[in-house]
Amino acid sequence: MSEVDLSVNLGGIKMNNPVTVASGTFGYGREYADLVDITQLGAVTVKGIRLEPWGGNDLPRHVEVPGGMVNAIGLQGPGVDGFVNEYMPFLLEKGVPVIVNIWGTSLEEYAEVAARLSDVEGICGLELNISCPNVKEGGNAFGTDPKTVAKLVASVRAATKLPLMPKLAPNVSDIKPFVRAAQESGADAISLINTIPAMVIDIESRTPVLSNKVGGLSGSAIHPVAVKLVWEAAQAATVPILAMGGIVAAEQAIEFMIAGATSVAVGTANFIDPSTSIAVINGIQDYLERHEMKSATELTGSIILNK
Amino acid sequence: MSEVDLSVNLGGIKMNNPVTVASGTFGYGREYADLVDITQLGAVTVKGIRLEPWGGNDLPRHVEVPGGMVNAIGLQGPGVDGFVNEYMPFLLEKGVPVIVNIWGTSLEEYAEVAARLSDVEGICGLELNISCPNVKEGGNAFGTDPKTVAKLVASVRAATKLPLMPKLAPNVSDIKPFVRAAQESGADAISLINTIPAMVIDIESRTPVLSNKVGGLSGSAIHPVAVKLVWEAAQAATVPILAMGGIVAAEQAIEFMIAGATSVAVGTANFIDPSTSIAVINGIQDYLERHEMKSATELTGSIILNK
Amino acid sequence: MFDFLCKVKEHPHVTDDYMLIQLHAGKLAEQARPGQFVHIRIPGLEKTSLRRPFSIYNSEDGILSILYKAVGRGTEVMQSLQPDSELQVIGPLGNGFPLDGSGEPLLVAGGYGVAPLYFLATRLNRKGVLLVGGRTAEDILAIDKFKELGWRVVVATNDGSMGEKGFVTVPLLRELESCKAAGKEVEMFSCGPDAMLKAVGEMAIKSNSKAWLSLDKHMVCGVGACLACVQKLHKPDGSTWIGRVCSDGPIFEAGEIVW
Amino acid sequence: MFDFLCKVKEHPHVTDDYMLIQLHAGKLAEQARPGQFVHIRIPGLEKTSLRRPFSIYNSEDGILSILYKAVGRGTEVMQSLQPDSELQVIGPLGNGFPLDGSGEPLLVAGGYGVAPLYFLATRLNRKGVLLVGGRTAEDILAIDKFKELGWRVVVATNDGSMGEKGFVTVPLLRELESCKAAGKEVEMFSCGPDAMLKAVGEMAIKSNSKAWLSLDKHMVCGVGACLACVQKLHKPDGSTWIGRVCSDGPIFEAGEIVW
Ligand SMILES: Cc1cc2nc3c(=O)[nH]c(=O)nc-3n(C[C@H](O)[C@H](O)[C@H](O)COP(=O)(O)OP(=O)(O)OC[C@H]3O[C@@H](n4cnc5c(N)ncnc54)[C@H](O)[C@@H]3O)c2cc1C
Ligand SMILES: Cc1cc2nc3c(=O)[nH]c(=O)nc-3n(C[C@H](O)[C@H](O)[C@H](O)COP(=O)(O)OP(=O)(O)OC[C@H]3O[C@@H](n4cnc5c(N)ncnc54)[C@H](O)[C@@H]3O)c2cc1C
Ligand SMILES: Cc1cc2nc3c(=O)[nH]c(=O)nc-3n(C[C@H](O)[C@H](O)[C@H](O)COP(=O)(O)O)c2cc1C
Ligand SMILES: Cc1cc2nc3c(=O)[nH]c(=O)nc-3n(C[C@H](O)[C@H](O)[C@H](O)COP(=O)(O)O)c2cc1C
Ligand code: FES
Ligand code: FES
Repeated sequence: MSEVDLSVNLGGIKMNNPVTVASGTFGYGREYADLVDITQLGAVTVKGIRLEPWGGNDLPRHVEVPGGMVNAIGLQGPGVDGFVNEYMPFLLEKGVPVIVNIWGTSLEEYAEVAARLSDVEGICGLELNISCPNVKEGGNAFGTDPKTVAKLVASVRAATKLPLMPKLAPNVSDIKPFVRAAQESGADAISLINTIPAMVIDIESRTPVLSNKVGGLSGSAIHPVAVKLVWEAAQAATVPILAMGGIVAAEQAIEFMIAGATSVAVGTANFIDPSTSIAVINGIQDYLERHEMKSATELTGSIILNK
Repeated sequence: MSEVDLSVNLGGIKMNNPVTVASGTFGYGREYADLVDITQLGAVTVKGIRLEPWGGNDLPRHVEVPGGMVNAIGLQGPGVDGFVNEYMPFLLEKGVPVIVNIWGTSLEEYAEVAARLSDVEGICGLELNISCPNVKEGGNAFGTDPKTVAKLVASVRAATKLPLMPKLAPNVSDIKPFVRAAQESGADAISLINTIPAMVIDIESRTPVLSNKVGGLSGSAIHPVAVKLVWEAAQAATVPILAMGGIVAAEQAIEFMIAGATSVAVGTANFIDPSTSIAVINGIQDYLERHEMKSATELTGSIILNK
Repeated sequence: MFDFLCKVKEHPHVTDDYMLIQLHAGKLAEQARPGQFVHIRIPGLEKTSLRRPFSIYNSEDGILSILYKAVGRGTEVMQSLQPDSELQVIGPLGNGFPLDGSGEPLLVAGGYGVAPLYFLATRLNRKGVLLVGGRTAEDILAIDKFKELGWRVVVATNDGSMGEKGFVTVPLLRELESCKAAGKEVEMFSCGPDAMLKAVGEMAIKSNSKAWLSLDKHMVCGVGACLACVQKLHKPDGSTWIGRVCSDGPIFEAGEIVW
Repeated sequence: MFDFLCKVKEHPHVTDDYMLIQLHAGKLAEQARPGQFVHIRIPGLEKTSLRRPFSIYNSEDGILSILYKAVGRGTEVMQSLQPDSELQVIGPLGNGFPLDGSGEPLLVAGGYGVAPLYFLATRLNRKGVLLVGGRTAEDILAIDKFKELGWRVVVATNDGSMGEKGFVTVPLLRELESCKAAGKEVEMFSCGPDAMLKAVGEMAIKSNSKAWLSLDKHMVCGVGACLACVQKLHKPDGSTWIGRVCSDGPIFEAGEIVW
């Protein structure tokens, strides 16, 4: 057996290894359970949920683009009760830590969702989605002003003792004020990046391809942008970072960790090759062994800046 | 001969067709003149220049990534005099309209560069680079606050009668205030997008690949992000828009025009296939003929939003 | 459900536009049921490209066949796959057609929609009629294979280049009426363009028959995780819900679908 | 300078790691001068991939040859190019070696650095010595071809598997000293890793000889437009400037380079 310690503590979320899946790209864990041994994951992060069931956007909800895809699912979901009743029992039985991605259209809704999930067995942390480009109210609207982020995090903080992790928007000129606002208001960790607002127009019909007109870009295309934001966030962060954006293999995950991430999430790559997350875990372990590092935490922030 | 009128007026810059090249990807026109008939271009946009010669960043200055590249050239250039003396005579002889991309480290420098270029024969417009992620002073620092943009544009406006076109940064949460600030301060057109701040880390050495640590992402990867920003900018703009970001064929140029652009610029694609800009001109013409449009201007903003 | 590395066995042209790809698919092939589909990562596309969904056209002795049409980037690249090349296939996916119904089976196909219906015909416990439509004779596929199974085949093409001229719904209506006249119950199974499915569904509802429709939505994950492929559906209680075509479908009963 | 669609003529292995690709390159080949390079779009890489630069190894009768080593993604894909496949090639690019010098020519090569030097040897108006170094015997290429041209060849390998053991600068120093002893002027031409070029340059300056060094920088445009490949250089007046390796070089005189 390997001597390397892969476990990490993501602001109170204890993970056996640094790798989770990105919200919205892995359903509620069950959908991929035939193809992926989800008990091997550091955690399962589920699709964003709000208080009540939500229908999401009309179709088309996605379009393929070079190096990735643009989606505007619009946060369709079963609501808190639907999630807890339909999906948590399976996850609980599997015994894998569950991170729930939550959203709302008001501070109160965020807080109430958090409160309602607080005592649910098996949930080990909440990711606050304040950066979804695909809903009119809520989502990105909360994520583009540090003051709003501070208020939102504080009010959710008051509602739950669960580890709290706001997910920041990438379309800002400086990420640091958002990191500070979040952690000063009680965030236990920071998650980034969400998809980058994007649009595709069909030139024959001259209409937007997505029914929502705009959507969010994910996949390889956004990876170098994500690395830059994670690196900058790490310079302001006193809490751990969960990094995502274009991970397709261990290399990108390791890059994020070197830049300062404690944990990483595999997103769009799940759709293309469901075994990616497991390959990333193994790849991190190989890297640590090859570089004679004793633990995953040694990798975090190990970037060398000569000048 | 075709009946289609390809000519456009980009805020006073008269172009025989909507297609120019993106600053920094086509040198000063001369470098590609053996491979591209530059007299066919709507305009040649040259590499960013400041008042005095400038050395740029150390190597490595670029790195290839999926769907594009990340560069941190750092605006190396010959300064105003060097440009006017070494490069303008060739361009003047060719008779192609020249757009000069300018920058500085202070409001005063921008204004002085503009003033010095005002009476140079052959220059038909100035693109104000307020969005370069690759220089410490100047560049992006001017482009991420609408108030600064307003001040800068106003002071350059006072210094020149040439058509003035600020080039906006893509890493903002809302592009519209920047568009308004620019046009209310006297901009004749708006140019977007510049590269998106990005970073690549070599995981073996754990050091940033670029000597400047961070750089700007360009190429196919950023195209859907650029379309979204151009579409939103068009909703706020009363002046014409020059759009760029990931054009590799006529399709992406047409998409930009449908979203609201009057003109388009081919950037990174020049490196891969220097004939791209000419192919884009021909492709736009074909499209207009096929769709029985009489002029390129008909395409601009022709997006159909059903809902 | 497996994520299986399949080797191409053979890959012949069927007509100019259509090809048949046969894959060594082991357990995946063995578990496949009619109406299910597979999700294929096409080698030759960029590594970041999404998978493409294809109905299962046949499954015999561990060999899984797909009948497909080159319509875009992915299927064009797919055409040049040589025997022995390998590709990643997830499947079998989706719910599949019910095999335990009763009544005269009427299969209604448009274009490559014939693919899952052929697999169905090989596995149904009774024989019936295939009604197949297409733009031209080029789009009418596999009818000899249905005849070999002992099925009756009725063809309609838009340009009249094969069978009768017009939409396949015209002979379908005729079949329905003649069954009705004969007092025969029918069960319809259909796959093809939305407009056709909708018409088939309406005829089923009107004639008080069951119709199983296979929907074709653009997909991302294929397993129910991403919510890219949803369809609004009626619940028995009259309320509606949003189902996933990939995992709750692709087969729905006509009455379920909110068009 | 042309942007030319070239057909592969032949594409044999030279050693395990090295391959020779011969291209039908028409005018491009005719205009090529020793030390110049071409910029190749590698089919099989994503369409968004940058071009790769390669020195011209030979040019005869419209056939342009490149001697290359598979070191990464692009060159690995390139290895599988079959005869008759087509690729876009921009060239000839760069300044090339001066052919009109005097003195005993000493060519100093490391690894694939031998490529432009062979083309040079075929076009120089005088013969001399090739000094070639590499990690192992595997990296020592084309020496028979130099011998055929009547050149003397001296080999050094790091592991001693061919020629003498050690760096190629050791026999180079010996050659320099013997020329000096014989009162012979020398002119050096070198292509290889930076460390080697730097050492050659220093020896040239010390011995008061000319040395033409071919620099290898990562490139984007290859034509002087993007400023990705710059090198700080001395001007004759002692001040410095920033040259582009692709269009002001890739050949610089040793004294010009600010290391
Ligand atoms: C359940 C199901 C079963 C199918 N069975 C068959 C079959 O047996 N034979 C066959 O020829 N085709 C079948 N299709 C359609 C097939 O998936 C598309 O033709 C194929 O994805 C086109 O890919 P492309 O890259 O060539 O086209 P492009 O248009 O370049 O593809 C772009 C994107 O759109 C998607 N897409 C394009 N057309 C369709 C479509 N009609 N349906 C779903 N997604 C689409 C692609 O998957 C891809 O993500 C089926 C589709 C579904 C959903
Ligand atoms: C003027 C010049 C002449 C050259 N001549 C030859 C030759 O005759 N034979 C030969 O085998 N090689 C030659 N090279 C090196 C050759 O360009 C690289 O080996 C090749 O680009 C590697 O591409 P890759 O995709 O396999 O490697 P990767 O490492 O995957 O390439 C990634 C990127 O780095 C660049 N790159 C990687 N290594 C080098 C390098 N050593 N020099 C420049 N760019 C590099 C690539 O062009 C690409 O943009 C020359 C380079 C230059 C600048
Ligand atoms: C189809 C899809 C659905 C998504 N749904 C959510 C969501 O519900 N909540 C959320 O915070 N992020 C959501 N995301 C964003 C991802 O969690 C992730 O931040 C983003 O895709 C970047 O990672 P990637 O490039 O690896 O995909 C979604 C992304 C995709 C592609
Ligand atoms: C190598 C390189 C150099 C660039 N230099 C400049 C510059 O000097 N001034 C400027 O405003 N933009 C510069 N840009 C940005 C481009 O003009 C353009 O905005 C960007 O690359 C997006 O277009 P593309 O995706 O088509 O390349 C540069 C881009 C690249 C790739
Ligand atoms: S394709 Fe992902 S839910 Fe159906
Ligand atoms: S590679 Fe562009 S200037 Fe040299």
